[in-house]
Amino acid sequence: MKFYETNLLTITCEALAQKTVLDILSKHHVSGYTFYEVEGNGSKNLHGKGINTKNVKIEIVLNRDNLESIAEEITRTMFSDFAIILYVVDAKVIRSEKFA
Amino acid sequence: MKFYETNLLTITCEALAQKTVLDILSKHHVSGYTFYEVEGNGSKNLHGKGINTKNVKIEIVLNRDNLESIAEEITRTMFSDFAIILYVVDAKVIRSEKFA
Amino acid sequence: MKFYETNLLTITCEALAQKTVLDILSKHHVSGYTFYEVEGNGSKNLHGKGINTKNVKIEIVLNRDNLESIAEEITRTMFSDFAIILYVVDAKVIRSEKFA
Amino acid sequence: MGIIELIQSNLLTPVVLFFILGIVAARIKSDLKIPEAISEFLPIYLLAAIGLHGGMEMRTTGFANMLIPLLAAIALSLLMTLNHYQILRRLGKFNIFDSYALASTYGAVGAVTFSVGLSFLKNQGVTSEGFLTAILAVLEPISFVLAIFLTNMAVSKMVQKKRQTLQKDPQNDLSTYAELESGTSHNKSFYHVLRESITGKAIVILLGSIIIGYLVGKEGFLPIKLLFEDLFAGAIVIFLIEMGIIAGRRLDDIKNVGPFLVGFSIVIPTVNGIIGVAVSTFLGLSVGGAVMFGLLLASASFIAAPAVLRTAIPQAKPSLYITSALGITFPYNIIVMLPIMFTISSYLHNL
Amino acid sequence: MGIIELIQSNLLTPVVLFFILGIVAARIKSDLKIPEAISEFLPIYLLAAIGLHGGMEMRTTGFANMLIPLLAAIALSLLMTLNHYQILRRLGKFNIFDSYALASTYGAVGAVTFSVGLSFLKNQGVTSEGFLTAILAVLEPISFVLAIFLTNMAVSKMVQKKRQTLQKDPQNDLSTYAELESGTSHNKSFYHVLRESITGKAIVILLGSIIIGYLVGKEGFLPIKLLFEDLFAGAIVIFLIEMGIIAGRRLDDIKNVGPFLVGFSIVIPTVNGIIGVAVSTFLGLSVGGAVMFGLLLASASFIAAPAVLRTAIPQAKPSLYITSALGITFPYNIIVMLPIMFTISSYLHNL
Amino acid sequence: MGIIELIQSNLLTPVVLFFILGIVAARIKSDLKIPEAISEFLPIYLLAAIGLHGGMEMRTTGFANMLIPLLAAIALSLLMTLNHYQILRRLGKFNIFDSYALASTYGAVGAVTFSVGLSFLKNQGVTSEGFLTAILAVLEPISFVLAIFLTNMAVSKMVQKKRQTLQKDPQNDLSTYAELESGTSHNKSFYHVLRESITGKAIVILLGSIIIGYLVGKEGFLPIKLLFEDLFAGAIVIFLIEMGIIAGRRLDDIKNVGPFLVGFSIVIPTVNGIIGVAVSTFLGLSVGGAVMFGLLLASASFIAAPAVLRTAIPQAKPSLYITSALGITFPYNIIVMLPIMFTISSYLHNL
Ligand SMILES: Nc1ncnc2c1ncn2[C@@H]1O[C@H](COP(=O)(O)O)[C@@H](O)[C@H]1O
Ligand SMILES: Nc1ncnc2c1ncn2[C@@H]1O[C@H](COP(=O)(O)O)[C@@H](O)[C@H]1O
Ligand SMILES: Nc1ncnc2c1ncn2[C@@H]1O[C@H](COP(=O)(O)O)[C@@H](O)[C@H]1O
Ligand code: NA
Ligand code: NA
Ligand code: NA
Repeated sequence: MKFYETNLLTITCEALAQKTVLDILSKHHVSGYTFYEVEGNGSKNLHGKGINTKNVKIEIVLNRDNLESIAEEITRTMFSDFAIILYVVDAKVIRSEKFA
Repeated sequence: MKFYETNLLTITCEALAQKTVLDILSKHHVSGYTFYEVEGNGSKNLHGKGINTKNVKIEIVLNRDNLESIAEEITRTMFSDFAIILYVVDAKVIRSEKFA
Repeated sequence: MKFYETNLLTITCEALAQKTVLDILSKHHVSGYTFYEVEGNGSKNLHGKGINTKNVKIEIVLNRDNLESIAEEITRTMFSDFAIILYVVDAKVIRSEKFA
Repeated sequence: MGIIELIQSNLLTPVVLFFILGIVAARIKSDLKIPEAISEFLPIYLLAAIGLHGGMEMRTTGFANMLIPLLAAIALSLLMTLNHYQILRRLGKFNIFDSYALASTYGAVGAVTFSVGLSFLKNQGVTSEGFLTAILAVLEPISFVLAIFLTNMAVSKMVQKKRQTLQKDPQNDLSTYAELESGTSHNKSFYHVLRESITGKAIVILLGSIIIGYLVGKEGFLPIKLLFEDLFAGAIVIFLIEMGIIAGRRLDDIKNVGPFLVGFSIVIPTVNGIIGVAVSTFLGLSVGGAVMFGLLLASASFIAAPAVLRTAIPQAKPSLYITSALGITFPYNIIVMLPIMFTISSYLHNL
Repeated sequence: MGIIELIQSNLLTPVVLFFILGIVAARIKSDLKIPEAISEFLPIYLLAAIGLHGGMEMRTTGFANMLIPLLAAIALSLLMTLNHYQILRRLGKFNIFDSYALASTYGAVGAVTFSVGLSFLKNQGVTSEGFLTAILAVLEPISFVLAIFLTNMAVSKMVQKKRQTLQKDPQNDLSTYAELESGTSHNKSFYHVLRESITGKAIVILLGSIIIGYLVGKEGFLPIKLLFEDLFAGAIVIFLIEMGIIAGRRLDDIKNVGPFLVGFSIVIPTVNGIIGVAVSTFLGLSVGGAVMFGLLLASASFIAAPAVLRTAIPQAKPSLYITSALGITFPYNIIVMLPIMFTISSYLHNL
Repeated sequence: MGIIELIQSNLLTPVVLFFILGIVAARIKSDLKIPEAISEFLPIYLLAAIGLHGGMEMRTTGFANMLIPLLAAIALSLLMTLNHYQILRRLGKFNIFDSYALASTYGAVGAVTFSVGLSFLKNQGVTSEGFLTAILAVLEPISFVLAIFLTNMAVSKMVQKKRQTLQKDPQNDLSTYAELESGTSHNKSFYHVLRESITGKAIVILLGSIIIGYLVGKEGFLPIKLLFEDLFAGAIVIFLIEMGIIAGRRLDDIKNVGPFLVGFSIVIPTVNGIIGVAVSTFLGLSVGGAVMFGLLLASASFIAAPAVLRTAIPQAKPSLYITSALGITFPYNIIVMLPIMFTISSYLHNL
C-alpha cells in the first residue's frame, strides 16, 4: 500500500464565519472539505451550541501550496474579527490526485 | 509519560456506506472505532445532511498491519462505488494494548 | 508562513465523564478546547447516542508540558473507571501564543 | 368535478403548496431547512399514525376480505418489478445494476406518498379500507428482495463467464479474478437483505402500530387521537417542506438522468396506478380503497430504497434512482396521479 | 376488576404497547430510534406539563395538607435508601460504591415513571393530589445527596485506615498513597452534588413549572392547554418507544447483573410501593394520590441517576444501576405495580 | 385596566413566565436547554403560522388598505436606522462598524417579538390587520441592506483617504495598503446582502406562507389549523424558554456593553414604538393593528441580524448588538412595551 504525504488543515471557528472560510477555499479552487458543528471554549468565549453561538470545524486535505496560501489568507483577513483557530497535521493518503 | 507510536485512520464517506466500512473493520477483528455525522463536499457531490445524503466520518486507532490491510480492502472494494476518502495520521497512545 | 510545532490531544470518552475531563483541563489552566458528540465502540461497549450512553470527543491544542501533566492525570484518575481513550498527534499552528 | 378542476383544487391544498415552497426554497438556494431530527422523526410519526389507523379499522372489518387484495398486490408488484427491469435494460440500455435498482425502486412502495394519499382522500371526504396499511407493510420489502436476489444471480453468472474466459486466457490475470470475486462478495445475500428489510425502522413501526391499533381499538386510541390523528395533516405539511427541499436540490440532476428515465418516471406510475385502480375495483375495494391500491403500485420508494440498495447493489448509481423517484415521480403522483386515479376510480365504481 | 384483569387492561394501552414495541425493535436489532433531539426534549416537556398541572391544582387546594405527606415522603425515602444499602452490601455482597449507587437509584424517584402513572390514573378515571408533583421535585435530589455524603464518609474512612497501615509498613509505598488520595478527591463534595442536583434540568423545569402553574391558574393556562395537557398522553407514547429501545438494549446485560440484583429490582419496588400506598392512605390521600405516592417510592431513577452518580461515584458500575432501574424495575412498575397499587389503594380506601 | 395592572397581568402569562424561567435557569448555571433541532425548528414553525394567518386575513380584506401603512413602515424604518446611527456615532462614540450594525439591528424587526405580540393581543381579546405580516416580511431586510450599503460607502471613503495619505508619504507601506484593500473586499456588496437577505429562511417561509394562506383560504386551512393555529401559543412558550436561556447567558455581557448602550436599548424601542402606534392610528389601523405596527418599529432583530451582520460587517462586535437586542430590548418589549403601547393605542382610538 503506497501512501502519499499530504496535509490536513483544520479550522475551528464560530459558525457565522463558515461562509467566509468556504469562500476563501473556493477562491483557491479547493472544493473538497468536510465540516461539522462543535462546541468549544477559547479566548473569545463564543462557545456552545444554540442560535448564533455555534462553532464549526472545517477539515481540508490539501497540498502544501494551497495550504500555505489559504492559511495565509485566513490569518490575514479573519483572525482579528472572528473566534477562530487553525492547525495543520501531516497526513497520508492513497489517491493523492483526489486532493488539490 | 511513555507514549507508543500508532496510527489514526480516518474514513469520510456517504453514510449509506458506513455499514460496509464497519463490516470490513470487524472482518479484520478491529472492534474499536469512533464515528459521527459530518457534512462535506467532494468530487461526488453527495454532501450535506438530510435523508440519504449524510456523510459520516469514522476514526480508528490501529496498528500498522491492520491499517495496511484495511486500507487496502477499502481501496479495492469501495473506492469506485462510493463517495469516500481515507487518510492516515501518526498518533501516540499510552495504552498501546488497547488498540489492535 | 511560519508554523510552530505543538500537540493535539484527543480524548474520546463517555459523555458522563466530560465534566471530569474539563475539570482536569481547568485545573491545569487550559481553557481552550473543542468538543462534540460522537458514537463509538470499544472494550467498554458503552457506545451509541441516546440518554446516558453518548460518547464525547474532546480536542485540545496544547504545549508539551501541559500535554504530559494532563495525560498523566487522566490516565491515573480516569482510565480504570470510565470508557475512555486518549491519543496525541503532532500539529502546527500559526499563533503559538494562543495555545497554553 | 372534472380531472382538470380536481388537479387544480388539489394543487391549492397546503400539502402540495408547501411541497412547492420547499422546491422553490431549494431552487433560489435559500438556507431554509427542517432540522434533521424533525425530518427523521416525521416518517416514524407518519407510519405510526397510518399503522394505528389501519389496525383499528381492521379490528372492525376483520382480515377476511384482505387476503385476495394482498395476494393481488404482491403478484402485481413482482410482475411490475420484472417488467420495469426489461424496459430499463432493453429499451433504456441501463446496466444490470442500475436496471435492477430502478426496477425495484418503482416496484416498491412509498410510505410518504401513501400518507399524502390518505390526506388527499380526507379532503375529498372519502375513506379507504384499513387493511391497505397492512398491504403497504408487506409490499415494502418484497420487490427489493426480488431485485437483489436477481442481481446476485446475474452477477454470479457474469463472474462465472469471465472466470471461464480468464482460464482459457494464458495471461490469466489474477488480480482481475480477485476483483470479480470481491465484486460478488459485496452484493449482499438474499437472506441478509430480507432480514435487513424487515427489521428496517419503517416496517417495524408500521407493523407494530398496526398490531397496537388492532389491540387497543377505537376506545384505547382516544387519549392519543389528538397526536396520532388530528395532527396528521399538519405533520405531513411540515414533512413535505423538507421533501420539497430535497426534491428541489435534485432537479439539477434531472438533465443527467436522461430523457428515457424522465419518461419512465412518468409513464410507469401512470400505467401501474391505473392497473392498480382497475384491479382493485374489480376485487371489490371502495372508491378510496382503489385509489390507495393504485397509489401503492404507482409510488416509488425514495426513503427506504436508497438505504437498502446502497448496501445491497452498491454498483448502482443512487443519483438515478433517487432523482427519478423523488424528483419526478413523487411530485407527479401527488399532484397529477391522485386526481387522475380518483376520477377513474369514481368512474369505475359508477359503472 | 381484579388485579389480573387490571394488569391485562393496562397491558393493552398504547403507552405499554409502544414501550414493548421499542423493546422488540431493540431485540431484533432494528434501526428504529427516536432522534436524540426529540428524546431529549420529551422529558423537559413531560416535566413542564406535570409541573404546570401540579401548580394549578395547588392553587385551588393550597399548601396546607401538603406538609405531612412531604415529610413522610422524605423520611421514607431516606430510610429506604439506608435499607437498600444494607441489603445490597450485606446480602448482595456488592462493594461500597455499587451499593451506595444502587441504594440511591432506588431511593430516588423516576419522573418518567411518574408521568406514566398520571396517564394510568387518567385511564382509570381517577385524579391525584396536585402537591405530589412538588413532592416529586423535592424527593429527586434527596437520596442522591445522602448516598454521596455516605460514600464520601466511607471512602475517607477507608483512606485513613489504609494510610495507617501504610505508615506502619516500612515499605511505605508513596504511589499507592497518592492513588488513595486521588481516589477521594474524585468523589465530589456533598455541597457540590447538592448544587448540581438542584440546578439539574429536571428540578429546574419541574419547580419552575409548578410555580408558573400556580401563578397563571386555570385561566392563564387555557391558551397552552392543548400542548401541555391534551398532547400529554401522545407525548408519553413517543417517549416510551425510545425508553423501550434503550431498555431492550439493556436486556442482554441482565444476565450480567446477577440473580440477586434481578430479585432486588422486583422485590424492593413492590415492598416500597405497598408501604407508600399504605402510609399515604393513612395520611388521608385520595385513591389516586396514594397510588402516585406509592409509585414515587417504588420507582427508581434512570435518567437523572446516571448523570449524577457517574460524576459523584465514578467507581460504581453504571451497567448495574442503569440496567436494573431501566431494564427491570421500570417495566415492572408500569406494567405490574401500577395495577397492584391501584387495587390495594382502592381496597384500603373502601375499608 | 391601568398600565401598571396591564404590565402585572402580562407578567403573569405563561409566555413571559417561561421566558423568565429560562433566564433564571441560565443564571443558576442549570443544564436546562431546548435541543437545538427544536429551537431551530420553532422559528420556522412560528413564521409559517404567522404567515398562513396573515395570508388568510388578506384574502378577506384585500391589499387595498395595505399600501399606505407599508410605505409608512418602510419610510419610518429607514429614517430610524439613520437616526440610530447618528446617535450611536455622535453621542455613543461607537466606531463606524458597530454604529451601523447596531443601527440596523434596531431598524430591523424581530419575528419572535412579533409572535409574542400576537399572543399578547389574543390574551387581550383583540385582533390586528392581517397585512401586518406582509409588512413584517418586507421590513426584515430593508434596514440591513441600507446599513450595509452605507458601511461599504463609508469604508470605501476611508480607504481612499488613507490611500491618498499613503501616496503622499514617501515610506509608502505596501502591506498597510494591501490590508486596507482586503478590509473592503471583506465587506459584502449591496447586491450580495440583498440577495442573501431575501433568500434567508425567515423571509422565504414567511412570504411563502402568506401566499399559501392567501391561496388556500380559511377552508383549505382547516385540516392544518390544529397545528398552525391552536398550538401556536404553546409553541411560543417552548421557544421562549430557549430565548430566556440565551438572554440569561448574555446578562453578564450587559456590564461590558456600557451604560450608553443600555440606555439606548430602552429609550429607542420606547420612542420608536410610540411613534409607530401614533402614526398607524392616524393611518386608520385598529387598536391591535397599531400595537403590532408599533411593535415592528420597537423591536430589534436578534436571530436574523447576527447571521446577516456577521458576514456583512465582520468588524462589528456581535457581543454589542446581540446582547442589547436580546438581553435588554426583547424582554423590555414583551414585558413593558406591549402593555404601554396597548394602553396608548386604546387611548388614541378612544379620542
Ligand atoms: N487550545 C485549543 N484547543 C482546541 N480548540 C480550541 C483551542 N482554543 C480555541 N479552540 C476552539 O476554537 C474556537 C475559537 O477560539 P477563540 O478564537 O480562542 O475563541 C473555540 O470556541 C474552540 O472551539
Ligand atoms: N480534500 C478533502 N478534504 C476533506 N474532506 C474531503 C476532501 N475531499 C472529499 N472530502 C470528504 O469526503 C466526502 C466524499 O468525497 P468524494 O468521494 O470526493 O465525493 C466528501 O463529501 C467530503 O466530506
Ligand atoms: N481503536 C479505537 N479507535 C477509535 N476510537 C476508539 C477506539 N477504541 C475505543 N474508541 C472510542 O473510545 C470509546 C471508549 O472506548 P472503551 O473505553 O474501549 O470502551 C469508544 O466508545 C470509542 O468511541
Ligand atoms: Na410501486
Ligand atoms: Na424510589
Ligand atoms: Na425596529
